[in-house]
Amino acid sequence: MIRILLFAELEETVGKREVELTVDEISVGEIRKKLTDDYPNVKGIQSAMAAINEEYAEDNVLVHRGDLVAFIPPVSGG
Amino acid sequence: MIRILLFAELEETVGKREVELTVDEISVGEIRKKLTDDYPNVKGIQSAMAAINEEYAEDNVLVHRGDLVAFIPPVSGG
Amino acid sequence: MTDKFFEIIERPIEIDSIIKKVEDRNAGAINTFIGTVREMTKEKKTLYLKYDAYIPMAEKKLAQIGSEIQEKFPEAKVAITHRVGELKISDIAVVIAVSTPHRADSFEGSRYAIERIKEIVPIWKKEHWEDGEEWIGDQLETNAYPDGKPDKEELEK
Amino acid sequence: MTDKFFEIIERPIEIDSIIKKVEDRNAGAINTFIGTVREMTKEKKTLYLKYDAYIPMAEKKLAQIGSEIQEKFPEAKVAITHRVGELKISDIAVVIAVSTPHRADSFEGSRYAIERIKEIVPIWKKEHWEDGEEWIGDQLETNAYPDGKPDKEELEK
Repeated sequence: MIRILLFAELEETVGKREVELTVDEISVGEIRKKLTDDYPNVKGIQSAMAAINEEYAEDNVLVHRGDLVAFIPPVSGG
Repeated sequence: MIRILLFAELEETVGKREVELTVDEISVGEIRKKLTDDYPNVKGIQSAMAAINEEYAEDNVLVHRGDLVAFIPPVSGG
Repeated sequence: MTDKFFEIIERPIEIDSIIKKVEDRNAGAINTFIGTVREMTKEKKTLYLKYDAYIPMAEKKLAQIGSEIQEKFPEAKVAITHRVGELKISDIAVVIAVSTPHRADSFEGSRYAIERIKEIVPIWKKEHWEDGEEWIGDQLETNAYPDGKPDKEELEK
Repeated sequence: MTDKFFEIIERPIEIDSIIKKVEDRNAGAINTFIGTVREMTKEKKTLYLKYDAYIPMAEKKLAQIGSEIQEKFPEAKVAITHRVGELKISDIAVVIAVSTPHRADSFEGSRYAIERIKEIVPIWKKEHWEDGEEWIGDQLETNAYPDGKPDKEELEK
């Protein structure tokens, strides 16, 4: 199982902060596509950065069972 | 009477913080010279800025009875 | 407030306690940057804000910013606390404290920290105005990342 | 601590009270510069310092610095307190707080204030080392005034 965290407008438009994928291996880019397919209303997934286990990762990186993925919209702290 | 305030090493080398002049009118430059004459041990009077009534003033400015003059060595606050 | 140098908290930030963390016998300067909730932005009036964060990653990224400052200024001490939750006008959202032996470095480190927070730290602000609300995206005054994403080189730092 | 925005005091400076003076509903940023007593300067070890000031003129010149900042940033609020008397290592000598709507201006205002203090405000520091003592002259890291005097143009600002 792969846990996926969603924040800010991603969380709001998907309707939850966390979703799960039951696959063994998948790329960040494929997760992004899958989220768009599963949640047609999701807003901003394309401009969000991805992180795997709390470190930023590009779309071509592979995610494995047990990893924690997060989609991070443009940040606005400070 | 004109009051003259001395600070930092001026005060230390003259031995007091305040001296008085009993003249009606004198230039800043003349006061500077007079202090050097009266207190041969005074240190740093040449590199001190002068102020009249709490505003910086050049050597050619005239001081009058009742004015408060200060000699201000290079500052080091902060 | 705890002993953690890089922290996301839900309570009001105590400025003094952040400054205390960076005190040092060889510091001659402490620069502190305090980000507060401003009422007016252009013509729009903010009623209140909500900050959210991906807390464990945000604390890691704040710590990374501290390390980046120390790479440049090895004697620097850095502490950063960011608050999340609902904040009203004039509330403090972030406090950065950087101590260094000489003053110029403390200014540079503190400035670097706030710019870097707006690049890489997963914290989001939702503005609530009289006529609506919105998650705010990239706020870099510098516009270093017009697409709202740090570039690859930045991320690998 | 009093309500005065520009002040020379003999007691320890309370940082929070200086920051409070510049709070504003339209400030999004407060930059605070804190000058502390550093133990080591190059190879020399400071035991303690003594600060002296021409107090009424120093407070006037601090206020002038505040006005100069507001000429450039009309929405800025500025407060500066400098301590005099005997200070030990890590004691706070000066606190500058500058609030502005946007962060870049708060950094610039605060930086300007500390440089200007070292140019025009009649405050003097006497260093006490293990092997002696000395009144310190011009300390501008920038060396803008190698002879220790502000030039004429500066004074007329």
